[in-house]
Amino acid sequence: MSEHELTQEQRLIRASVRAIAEKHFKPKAAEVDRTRRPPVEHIKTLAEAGFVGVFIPEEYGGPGRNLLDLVIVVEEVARCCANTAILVGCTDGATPRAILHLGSAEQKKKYLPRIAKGELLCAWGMSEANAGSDIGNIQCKAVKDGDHYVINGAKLWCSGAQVSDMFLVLVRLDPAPGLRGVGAILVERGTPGFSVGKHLDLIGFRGTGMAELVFEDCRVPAQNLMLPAGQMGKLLQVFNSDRIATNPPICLGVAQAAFEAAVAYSKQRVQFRKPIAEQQGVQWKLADMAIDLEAARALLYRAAARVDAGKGSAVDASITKVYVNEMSRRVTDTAMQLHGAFGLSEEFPMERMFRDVRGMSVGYGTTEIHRNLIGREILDGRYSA
Amino acid sequence: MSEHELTQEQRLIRASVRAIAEKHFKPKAAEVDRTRRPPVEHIKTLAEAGFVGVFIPEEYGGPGRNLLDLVIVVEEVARCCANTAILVGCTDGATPRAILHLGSAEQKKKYLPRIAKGELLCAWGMSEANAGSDIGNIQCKAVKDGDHYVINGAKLWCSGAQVSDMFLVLVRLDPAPGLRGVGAILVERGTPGFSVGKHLDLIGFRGTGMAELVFEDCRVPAQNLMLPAGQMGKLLQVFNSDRIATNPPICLGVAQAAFEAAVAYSKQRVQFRKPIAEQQGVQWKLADMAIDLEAARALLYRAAARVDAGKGSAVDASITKVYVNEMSRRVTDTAMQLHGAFGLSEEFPMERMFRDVRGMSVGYGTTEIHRNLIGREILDGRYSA
Amino acid sequence: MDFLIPEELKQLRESARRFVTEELLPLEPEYADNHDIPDDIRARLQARTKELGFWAFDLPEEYGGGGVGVLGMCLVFEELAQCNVPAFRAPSVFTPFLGPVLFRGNAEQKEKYLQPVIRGDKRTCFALTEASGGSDPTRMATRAVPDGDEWVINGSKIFITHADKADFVQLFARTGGKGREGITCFLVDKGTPGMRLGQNFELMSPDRPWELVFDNARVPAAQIVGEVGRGWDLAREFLGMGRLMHGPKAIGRAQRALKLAIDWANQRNTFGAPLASRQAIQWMIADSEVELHAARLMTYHAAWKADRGLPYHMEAAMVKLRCDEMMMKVVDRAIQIHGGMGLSRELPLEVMFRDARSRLITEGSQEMQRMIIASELLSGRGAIDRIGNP
Amino acid sequence: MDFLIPEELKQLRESARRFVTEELLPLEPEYADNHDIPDDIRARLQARTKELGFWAFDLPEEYGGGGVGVLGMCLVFEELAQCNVPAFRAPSVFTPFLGPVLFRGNAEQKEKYLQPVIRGDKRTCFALTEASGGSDPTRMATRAVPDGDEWVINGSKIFITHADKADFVQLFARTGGKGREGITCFLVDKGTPGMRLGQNFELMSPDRPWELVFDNARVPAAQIVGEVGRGWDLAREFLGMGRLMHGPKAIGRAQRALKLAIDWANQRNTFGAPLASRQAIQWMIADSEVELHAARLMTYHAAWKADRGLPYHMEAAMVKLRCDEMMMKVVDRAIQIHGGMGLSRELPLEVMFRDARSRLITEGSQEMQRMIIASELLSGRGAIDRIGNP
Repeated sequence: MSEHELTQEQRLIRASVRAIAEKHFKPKAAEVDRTRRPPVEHIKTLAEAGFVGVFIPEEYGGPGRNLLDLVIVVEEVARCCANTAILVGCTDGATPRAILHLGSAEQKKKYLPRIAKGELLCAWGMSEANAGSDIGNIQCKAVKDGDHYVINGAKLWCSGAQVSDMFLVLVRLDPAPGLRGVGAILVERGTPGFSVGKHLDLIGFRGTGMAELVFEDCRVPAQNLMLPAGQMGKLLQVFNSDRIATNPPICLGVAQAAFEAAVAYSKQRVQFRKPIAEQQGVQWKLADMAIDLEAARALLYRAAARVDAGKGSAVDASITKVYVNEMSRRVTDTAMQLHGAFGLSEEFPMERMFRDVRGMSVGYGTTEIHRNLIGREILDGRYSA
Repeated sequence: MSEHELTQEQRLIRASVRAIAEKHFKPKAAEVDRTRRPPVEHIKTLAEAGFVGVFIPEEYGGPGRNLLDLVIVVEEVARCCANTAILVGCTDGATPRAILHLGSAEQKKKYLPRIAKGELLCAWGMSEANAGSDIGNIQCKAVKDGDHYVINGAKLWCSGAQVSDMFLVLVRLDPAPGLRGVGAILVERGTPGFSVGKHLDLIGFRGTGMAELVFEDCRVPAQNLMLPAGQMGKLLQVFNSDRIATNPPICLGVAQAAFEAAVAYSKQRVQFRKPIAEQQGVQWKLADMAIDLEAARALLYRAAARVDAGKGSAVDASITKVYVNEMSRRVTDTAMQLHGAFGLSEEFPMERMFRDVRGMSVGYGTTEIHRNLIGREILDGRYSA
Repeated sequence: MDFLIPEELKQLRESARRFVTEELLPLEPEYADNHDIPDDIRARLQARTKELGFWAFDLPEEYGGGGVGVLGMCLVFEELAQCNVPAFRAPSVFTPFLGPVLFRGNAEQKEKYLQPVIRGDKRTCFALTEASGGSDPTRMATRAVPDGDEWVINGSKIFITHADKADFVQLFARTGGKGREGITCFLVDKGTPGMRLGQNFELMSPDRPWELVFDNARVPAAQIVGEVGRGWDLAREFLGMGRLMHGPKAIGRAQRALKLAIDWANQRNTFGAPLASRQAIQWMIADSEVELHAARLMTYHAAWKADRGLPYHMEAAMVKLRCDEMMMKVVDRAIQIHGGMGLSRELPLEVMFRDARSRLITEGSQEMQRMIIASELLSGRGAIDRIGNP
Repeated sequence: MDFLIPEELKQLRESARRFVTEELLPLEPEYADNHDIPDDIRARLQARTKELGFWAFDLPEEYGGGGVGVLGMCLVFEELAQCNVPAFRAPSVFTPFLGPVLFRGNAEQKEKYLQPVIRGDKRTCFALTEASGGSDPTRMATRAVPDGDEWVINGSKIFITHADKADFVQLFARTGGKGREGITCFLVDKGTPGMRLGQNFELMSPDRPWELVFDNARVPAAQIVGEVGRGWDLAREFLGMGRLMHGPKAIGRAQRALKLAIDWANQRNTFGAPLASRQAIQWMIADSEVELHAARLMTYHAAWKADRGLPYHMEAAMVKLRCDEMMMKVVDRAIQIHGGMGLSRELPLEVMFRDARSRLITEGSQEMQRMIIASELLSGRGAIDRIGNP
């Protein structure tokens, strides 16, 4: 568990969250996936124990923990239920972080304490049909009209949409082409002209209330504007540290669970008169999983610790995301394979784990986009291994 | 360079060793490989600057540095010349460590100060034709005769043999079968009946004076016995920490050099009217190399820091060795590929780097043997990722 | 040596392609994620294939089939597999795909079981796998004990596709010693007292196989296929042909995925340029094509051996191993090229991905195939230089 | 479709195998790591192959060759490649392997250049690659300028195998505009003033190719092969056949490596049991066999197309890409199975490994092959469904 490098308090966080997740989340993980019902009550459970809004400073009612603490929380939640872990993004992901770092004093006072209590869930509206990582191509438009903005357009792949109370929406504020015309605005649920569309059923994370957002002449007060056009760099910075906070620890937690299951299963499963764990090929697969997990955890914890030390960087986040994503694909794949046909069965968690991490390599920027970014940083001399 | 996590002193070590290696070792690296001449003078150069016998405590004339310091030294030496880095094993590898941890007071006083000055090089005689990692199968025999032992047999793949002054030889002391009958004894160069055989020309590390050791009725004083039969566990412990000290940092250093060369080359090489660095496929290859290097370095430094904190383990050493070995194979391979036909040419260092790391996955225990070990630890419940 | 596909098989393939386009693809949006199509739709499709002369195209002519052989079957299955409907394991609309066992029965059994299946009047299922045994015959625990003119069967079988719709079961049970030689094949009619459906398994792929439970089920001795104790040979024959057919199915799916990826790469613009202009995307497409090409050659080679009556045990293992891995990789790359859209259940890629992943395990895992191949080679039975040297 | 190798080709292969065993393998300990064999030994071996009727077995009968075609050539090269002597790139002892260019010359050129090469009296080399250009024809900088009845050539070529031993050079130079259409092929005799050997490259593999420098070298217009400005077509033809021949060479080497691995796994005991009993070792062997099998099928398919006069541009790229990668993996696994012994220069594996690695780059890197394949597919020129549909 790489416990040596963690503080006493971090080990305590891990133990507490693990106990909660084992007791409350794990037993419902399969049902959440099958019924597509976001387990929003799990956020309440975490909130009661003090594990939501983990990053929120004490002045706004949060515990003000650092990023590595949060990584541990998310990892442990995901170890038992990946859908719950994604919902943690509604209290500890990009939108709440953006409010803390970029919001007005009023916005912070109004929203952060409620987020820290788990009473206000926030989602992030970015992707469009023709704008995934290519944010400069965003078409959803907000036009100033007196003391309001009028929003028209739609957003895809919005995690937590069906249960969130507030949305940070990336919009084109200015006809300037590309990134320079894009800004961000907060939209509350219930605002006339704003609706959460149908559930988007993907290969994985089916219990996250993922949906489309639709804006039809939606009028939002001008003070909801969080980021005027031309300052997307600031938001991307928030987003970069968020890349470490949620996506990789979810993958790590799921992979850890898959590994544990594979070890247990291969000791128990008998083929050709002995447990398959006695076969060298199986042992090597277990060894490869362990190596992969160790490397991923070493990278992720280091990256989080760097952010906490004020040394975070976009390229570090990208490197971590790509490695941990692909590690989790390999590990869940091997774990499923070791389970044989039972690995495919919905009675076992293996196939769900495999599906859940598959999408994580696409979401939060595809691994390919991150490779582009890493490549550019190397070539521009801003990064050298 | 992962500098954030290093102390000020460690950064200084890196900078100093890098300056020495760039100036003295790099210009001769190709010649050393081609002529098969062990660059023993490089050890003198390192000794003068205080970078040999790095682990030796001050009471024996060394600087008493920790393992992570040594890892940095070896990495930087290997970045310029892998053969020199392997020779560093003669002053900082398994044999000198064994003397410190298992030697008699007299042996320590006699040898360690000379090792710290770079005056005494030590080699490790373990492998035999039918006993690689299967130490229990060792045939080379030492029989007590009065106050001497009489040794007969041969050892293969002994790195540094042609330049070393002393040899720690694993011998069968007892007819007891398997590991229980094996012990270790020190043999000085020049002892009658002991000869260093012909140079063993391998695919890589051709400048390490690798040779066979031959013992024909070789008489060694009884006080040279370092480890009686039945205590191999102690020696293996020394060997495990050595697994981190030399083999992985050599691979890391070579891979780092290959990566740097690949970046430089792809910015300069023009194909189809633009530098190949402008091609997405090339950028992804560079990104993959960076990701791989980062994960390897995170693992290796963490493993060394754990040993320094008294938390080292055999499984940690194995995980680190396998990952870093295979990382270095991938990275040197990609770097060579990016160089096109020039990558194959002996005028460029790429093909030498590729050959050198190939052998590191076999030496110091094949990656397969280490996978066996990791698998066993997992299944016996002694380790869980 | 000749790689030309005979003209009549090419025409057959062309017709199959048209049928898939006209009749099956329109059903995909509704039934892609189902383990079967509704009975009325299957009846309609079967009527249509009979009308077109397709039905039972692969079976020997003496049984009223088209007699196109294994290569012909591969070509048609490639086309069928391009569509996610019907599911891989669903009783096909082109042929009952009943495997070799029923052809080994006696005249009476053929009359009662084989012929109705060929006509499409009866359905069957194949019950071999057990919870503790997987592909390991030595661990088969379902037992049949003789009692007068009958055999009494106890035990259970798992992962039996379409056990719920089968009019009779091809059941393998232990009748003797521990090894392969103690296994016998029975035909057990639906409704036999003591045989019942157990658990229904929900799998990652659209398959929904069943458990079959035998609790003192009594079966007349006349229901034994072949000889007592020789059942494993029949099972092995069935498994071999099943493995070979993993080839065309994987090829068909992969071919469609690659086509989708190429079209998308040509049409999708990001950062002002089509994906197709990006080198790394080009490489993904090139690697997919090369793997697809090699998989197709391996499959045709194995089919050719089967058609000539040559042993194809090892080739079938190689086909299953490599073609399924190829499909996994090609579909995965297609998803990656599509980005978020690739994950969506609106496109056919997502269900193809789950199918692909499942097939690395079903009908003998990849590891089992490696074991078969290695054992042939290490024992010297399987020579290395094999092509053209049957 | 028929995968049988014709009887006469099988006999040819058998004879080649015998020749390799009796004549070449004994030379391996001494010459495996050399880029060539000494002239006297080659003369002796050539005399022997002529005596046995092998010499020029692959060339058309009208030129005095054996006319076995590309498939026959593949079968023989597979056998030859099992031995590390002579080196891959050395003028062969079985045939001059001269490539298609000289067959495109006029009668006079054939008389003066082609025939002596076929007889084994002259040697030639192929000079295309440049330092800045690699496989990119648009960057070719060596330039030929007409001056009366002569052309004046300036520039330099690198990585030219056996330029030192060649009696004449097949040289490609720019005579016109920037693109492919500005390139012309010349035959330049050894000793032409202004042409000289430059640097000798030491490579990882035993190859030792040369730089060829042209400093106002003057060549009569009669030395042009084909038309001015059409040289790239000739180069492309040469490259295509060269890529295809990567197939049998990789297969031969890999087959020997796999055989060594199997023998070693059966014989080597560690921890009280043979390596062959370890599951992970078995898997390495199984994967090697499957990859070897697929590579062989791809090669034979491409050879068959070439023999029928069908375009095989894309197939050749696929063969080079996949067969070379297969060889790399199979040899690498063989080394790993051998442990320390595998690294030793006493076994043939170490030089095979260096050869294998080199071939991922030489004669068009893997990336170049991917580019060719992807461009065929993305442009719609290369259909996906290609086998049996020439």
